[in-house]
Amino acid sequence: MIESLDPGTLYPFGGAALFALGLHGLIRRRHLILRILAVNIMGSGVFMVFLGIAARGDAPPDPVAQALTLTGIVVAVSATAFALALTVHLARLTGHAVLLPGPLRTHRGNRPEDP
Amino acid sequence: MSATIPESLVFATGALAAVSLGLPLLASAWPWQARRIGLLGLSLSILGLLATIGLFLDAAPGMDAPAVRVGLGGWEAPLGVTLHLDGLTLAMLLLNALVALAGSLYARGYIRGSAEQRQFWPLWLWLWGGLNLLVLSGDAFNLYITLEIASLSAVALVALTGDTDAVTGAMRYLLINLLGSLSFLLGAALLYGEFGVLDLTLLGELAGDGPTERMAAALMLGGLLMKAAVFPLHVWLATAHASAPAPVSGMLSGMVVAAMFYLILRLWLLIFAPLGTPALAVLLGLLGSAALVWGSLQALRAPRLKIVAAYSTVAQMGYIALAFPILILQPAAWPVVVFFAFAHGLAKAAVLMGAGTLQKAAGHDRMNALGPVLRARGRTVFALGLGGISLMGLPLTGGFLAKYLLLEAGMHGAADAPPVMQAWTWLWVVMVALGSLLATAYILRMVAPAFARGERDPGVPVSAGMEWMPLALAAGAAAMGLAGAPLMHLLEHTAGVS
Amino acid sequence: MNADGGLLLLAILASSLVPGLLIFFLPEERHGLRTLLNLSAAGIKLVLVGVLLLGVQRGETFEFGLTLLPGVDFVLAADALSLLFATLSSILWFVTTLYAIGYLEGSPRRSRFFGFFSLCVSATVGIALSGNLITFVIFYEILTLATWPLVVHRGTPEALRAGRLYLAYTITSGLVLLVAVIALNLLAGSQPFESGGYLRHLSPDTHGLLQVIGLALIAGFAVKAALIPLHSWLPRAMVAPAPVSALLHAVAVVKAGAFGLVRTFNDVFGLELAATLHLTDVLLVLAALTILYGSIQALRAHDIKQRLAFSTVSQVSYIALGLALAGPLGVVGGLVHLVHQGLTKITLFFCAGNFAETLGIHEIREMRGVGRRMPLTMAAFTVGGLGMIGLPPLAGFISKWYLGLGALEGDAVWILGVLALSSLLNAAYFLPPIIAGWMAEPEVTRPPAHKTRFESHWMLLFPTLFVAVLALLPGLLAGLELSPLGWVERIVERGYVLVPGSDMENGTGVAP
Amino acid sequence: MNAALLAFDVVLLAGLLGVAWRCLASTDLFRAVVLFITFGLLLAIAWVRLEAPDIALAEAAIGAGITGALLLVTLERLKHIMNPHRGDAGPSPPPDPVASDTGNADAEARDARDPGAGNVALSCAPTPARGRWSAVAVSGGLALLLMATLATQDHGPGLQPAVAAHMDVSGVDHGITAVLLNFRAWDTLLELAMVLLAGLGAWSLGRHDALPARPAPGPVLPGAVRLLLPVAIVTGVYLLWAGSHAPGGAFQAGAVLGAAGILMSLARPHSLPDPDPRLLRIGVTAGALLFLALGLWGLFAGPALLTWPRNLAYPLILIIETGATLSIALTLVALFVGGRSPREDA
Amino acid sequence: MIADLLTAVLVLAGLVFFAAGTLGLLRFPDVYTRLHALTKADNLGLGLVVLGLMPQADGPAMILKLVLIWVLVLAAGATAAHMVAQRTWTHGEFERRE
Repeated sequence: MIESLDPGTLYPFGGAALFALGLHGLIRRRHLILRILAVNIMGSGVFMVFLGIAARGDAPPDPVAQALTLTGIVVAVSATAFALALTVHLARLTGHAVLLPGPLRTHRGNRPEDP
Repeated sequence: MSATIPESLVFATGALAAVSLGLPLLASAWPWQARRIGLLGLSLSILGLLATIGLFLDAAPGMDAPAVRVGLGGWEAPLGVTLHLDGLTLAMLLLNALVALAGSLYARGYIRGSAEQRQFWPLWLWLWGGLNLLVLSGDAFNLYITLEIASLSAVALVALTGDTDAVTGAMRYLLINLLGSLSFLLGAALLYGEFGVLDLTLLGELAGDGPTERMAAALMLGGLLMKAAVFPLHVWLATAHASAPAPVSGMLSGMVVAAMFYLILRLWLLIFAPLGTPALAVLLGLLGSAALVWGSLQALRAPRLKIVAAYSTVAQMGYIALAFPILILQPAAWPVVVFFAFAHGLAKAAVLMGAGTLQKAAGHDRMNALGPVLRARGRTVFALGLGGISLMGLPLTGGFLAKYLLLEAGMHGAADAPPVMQAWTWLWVVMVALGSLLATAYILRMVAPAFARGERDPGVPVSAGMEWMPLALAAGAAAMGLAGAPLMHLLEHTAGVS
Repeated sequence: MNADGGLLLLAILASSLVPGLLIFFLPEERHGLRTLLNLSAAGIKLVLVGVLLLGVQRGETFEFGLTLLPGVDFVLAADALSLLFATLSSILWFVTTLYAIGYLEGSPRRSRFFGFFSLCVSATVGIALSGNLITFVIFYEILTLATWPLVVHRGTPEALRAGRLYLAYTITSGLVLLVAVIALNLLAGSQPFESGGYLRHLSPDTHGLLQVIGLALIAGFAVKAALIPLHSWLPRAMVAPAPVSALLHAVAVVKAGAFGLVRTFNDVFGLELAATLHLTDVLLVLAALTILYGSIQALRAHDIKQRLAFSTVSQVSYIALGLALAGPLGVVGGLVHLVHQGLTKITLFFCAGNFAETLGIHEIREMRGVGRRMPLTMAAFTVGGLGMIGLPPLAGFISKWYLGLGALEGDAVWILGVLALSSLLNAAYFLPPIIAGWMAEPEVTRPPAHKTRFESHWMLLFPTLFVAVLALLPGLLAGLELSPLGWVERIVERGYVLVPGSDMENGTGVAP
Repeated sequence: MNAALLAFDVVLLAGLLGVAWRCLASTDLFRAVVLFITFGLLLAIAWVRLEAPDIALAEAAIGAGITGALLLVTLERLKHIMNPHRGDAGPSPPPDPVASDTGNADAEARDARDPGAGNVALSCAPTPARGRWSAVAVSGGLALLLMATLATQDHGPGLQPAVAAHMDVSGVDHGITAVLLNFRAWDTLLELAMVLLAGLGAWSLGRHDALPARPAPGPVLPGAVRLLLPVAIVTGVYLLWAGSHAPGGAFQAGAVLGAAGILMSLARPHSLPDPDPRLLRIGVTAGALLFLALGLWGLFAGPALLTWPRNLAYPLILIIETGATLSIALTLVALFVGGRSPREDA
Repeated sequence: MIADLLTAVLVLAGLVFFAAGTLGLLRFPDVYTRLHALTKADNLGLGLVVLGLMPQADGPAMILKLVLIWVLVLAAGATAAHMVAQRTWTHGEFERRE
């Protein structure tokens, strides 16, 4: 039982748990900042799975998986930076940083007085 | 790499990738000239692409492997990243180039302010380049990055207009995209964990139908279905497409959604085909039918022209989702997905850009007050009508060929399917027929006011590009009706098609 | 010969397609150029069809093929049967263009009208020249798309509603046809039309499926052929301007449905297989019911165009009746009626249009004493009416005569009763307006017409008279080689229906 | 011995999951961000435990550092947007000895009165209880499914042998840098494009506001900055150079230099002139452009795009890494600053 | 052998100071005292840990790097503490609303 729980299996499990945790946060929380954090946590979960896979077996860790994770982290930070900029822009326009699941504004234009 | 692949094709693949990345980079470095770089670059890349197609067609019969696989950096498949050029790739590249060029010529007149142009053109070329790289890539992780590039540039373009609807739609679109990309990446990680290989073709050879493949398929295809706005996950599409600038919504509805289905098809052909169980077929069929009905009903109810077009995209994507259960029964009919993507891409881009022209002319695009402009602008209405005819799938348009192929595959599949699946397959055939009727209803709703009696007011004058591009795209969709055989001939040489 | 033969077919199609597209982009005020384009297009098409006619008579083959998809070919072919319909529609198109130019003088949006008008004719000629079922369905649905804008041309809410009903019927029928064609394609592969039917070689166990496909094809074509219960769009479509009602609803669209039935029964199933599958019996009952129903409704209609519309509903079923009799004589009767009904009905519609345009007459009872004011148009109306009833020297009589013979040959004697009854009904709804027109005193005193050289605009009058003469000719000159009857007998002789034992086989050819 | 390591792993993973859960469940945004930064640092430890020092470096520098800075500045902007004109006049705070006549003096005086009010922007409604269990079921189910799938996977070495086989030819002797800049150079090039695209996207949204970060009064920050900046730059360059034979590389160096840039823009915001927009654009794109330009040589001469000739591999990789570092640092600072500079729209 | 023993002792001592710092963070009533606990204890703790790691280092370069790390943490810690203290002094306690 002990040797089956080496990092090669434990951390991918942890990564899967983080992915699910992030997904739960993304679905449940309405505030955009928290949703962006949730996406980052999901990303970290995936990277943990990747690095867990890299550390499998007693050979030295697999550099390709680690390089992919590094690329993933940089992609994640760029996406987060843009998401934050968009959140600020949205807040400047709508006055709040929350994506209300309210009625689709697409059907707002039915009445003639709609903008 | 088998010796029979000609040197020129290998060079062409590398050149296509280099141009698809080089153009956006140049435009980002020098935004003041970005428009000129864009237009010149796009036209040159179309010429290059046509040359490559010519090369490919006369070299393909001689090649033993159906696809040209180029290991970048000189490193072969398992270690390096491989580019993948075959019939399917070339077809999608051509569609992407056509819609992008038409959108660019349209945007010349649509995006007026110089400050706005400096922001629009680099992002526009990134969207085009990102999609090109997505279509060329043959490596799971590389697909993740190209997906991210295409999605991010699409979101930035949607948010460009800066009005509240656009930015809200963009935010929702961004979150859905991030979720989709991450689930795609997790699927790739699982596959890497099992097989230690990232290249799609090698994965195809190793993959069977074990738990890892099933889970990876669920994650990767689920993420892509989310990005392709298939029915339950389509909520972001309406606001994003309706409030984006017209050339952008043309590209989104026309090309981005089609690229997602290209990717689903590519993964299906190469890796996940053995997973096609009847239960999955029924699920996809139900999803597709729901999308078809829901999208069409919403399109019938929507108050604004661009929203009708956006929901029509949701409906038409229902068609492609319907194609997959039929593919499980009739694997040889896979080109139907490409035909749909192609026909829908051209027609929908025409409709959305036409809607953009009308919105620019009338100042709004509310359907109940658009009569005068519709009556005055015959050319744009003709483009809307012609594009609509292709969406309805009526004869001598690309849509007709796609619908014909789908119906033929469905009925062929129904004929020799096991009894339980026979009922379901006949349901899909009926849904396809119903879909084209519903399409007739909402296209008629768009075009009918132009024929009603009433005063005519052409509204604000619009640029020549905005006048002629929708018509050109609609004519392209119609011309595709005659170009069925060449496209089918091109698609014969595709990897994973045994 | 084959290569440039195909080019000739394409030229015929293009001769109305290209000018149509050009007219679309003509600015509204360029009347002269538009008229020139229209008339030259019609003229060129007439000449080309004439060349084709001579070619086919000399026995040459004309063929054009293009593969749309593997297993789906777009085929144009000219054989005797297609010539029949192509000649009819090109002649009438020339005349109707003239009429339309006169009729639409001063009305708005004519570029759009003539653009779609030319597209319609190209689709009609395409239907005539199509070489296999899938090409037929393609042109069938293009015809729908091209006629819809003409139906809604006036733009009134009522026209739009009629257009919506028209689209609902025809798009659904197009879908049904497409599904049927695909099923046929899967069963027997995409084969060109072959006289005697290419399905007769199929093994008997597919007959159950063939029956379903046959019924679907009948349903699909029945919509445009206005068989009951799928006919209600035709009277509603009368809201369209007169030239549209005349050419399209009397000739092009309605005949497309009938021609579809002819192709299906003759060249896809073959009459024997159709008989064994009882498709002919279904069609027989449908046709008979439609004939009677159409005549009765015509009797009750007060508006001239409504009456003519219902009369068309019943008359087209004669063609279906001829087919359903499955005998050579019946087919001759049906096919020849295709031409006769076209010529006669277009005369009547032109007269109706003339009355409406010149004196503003729309109702039957307003026609009292119109003969005094517009003698020539009234004469044409009389020729048309009598032709419809089927008085001996006129064309209608010939078709009914052959249909009667066919009924006897196919031992469906009750059809004779139907023919007799329908002729009576025809008389009942055509004679009163004719008699009232000539004999009765005009009730309301009409304002004295401004003195023009003729009783109405010359571009309305001359086409009407020309067509009236045309309606007379097939009756009088039936014996000629090139008359419609002679041509139809050549078609039937060419082995369409070699039912053993019929006198047709030994080539005696029944003289009129 | 590995029992102790196992215990460490379990504690670390429990800590990670706990911090992540608290972060996502908190109703106060500032607390969530701080927890997220802690999560980033714990993650760095996890990567060290998985023998991935490069990734630990990157995670600490980029994941926790840069992302944390971006989050904090976004919170500040949200607070500024939500309630720009707050509250009544009250006793002004002790005079600020060094405060230059920045435009923010009055704003600072104003928001000193009710310290709590400023935080209204930083809180958000707790999650409605309605869809709670369905969401937990979905994500829990997904987690279990993933774990079950991962459990079935055997422990292959992955591509490590392939990399080891070609290390001699790659021009560098550190595995990860070889993969990043030679074997899978295309991924890295697209990744640079992705960073650039994020910058373009942020710029396209609008012009950047006056930096909300008000310079803290007193000589301590400027003094510290004067001390830290040179060290940061030297460290960045060292990391860049060390990347070829030890953990380090373009992205970590870029992050450190980016952090230095952010520090500089925080410490003395107003005296920092907006750079010339043309130069900034070229600077931001330079890394990727250089990379592609050198790659084209492989397209025309060698077998395929991005092929480095064997003997020139090391110098080429070094040039590319330098370009990438500069571009990444520039882009990260631009992302921190927010929108595009007003001079661009002139 | 001596080096390992020395490292263990010094690192353990360092940990004691870290524990004290954390305890201070949890127990002290207001911001300023907590700042003291953190910066003073942790820095000292880190110094001892760095000292402990020095025998393990394989060369003067590594030792210098360790010292550099310690100096940087000291500078950063001091600056951060000052900043937090000043902000709290001018803007009042950052109240916690749970």
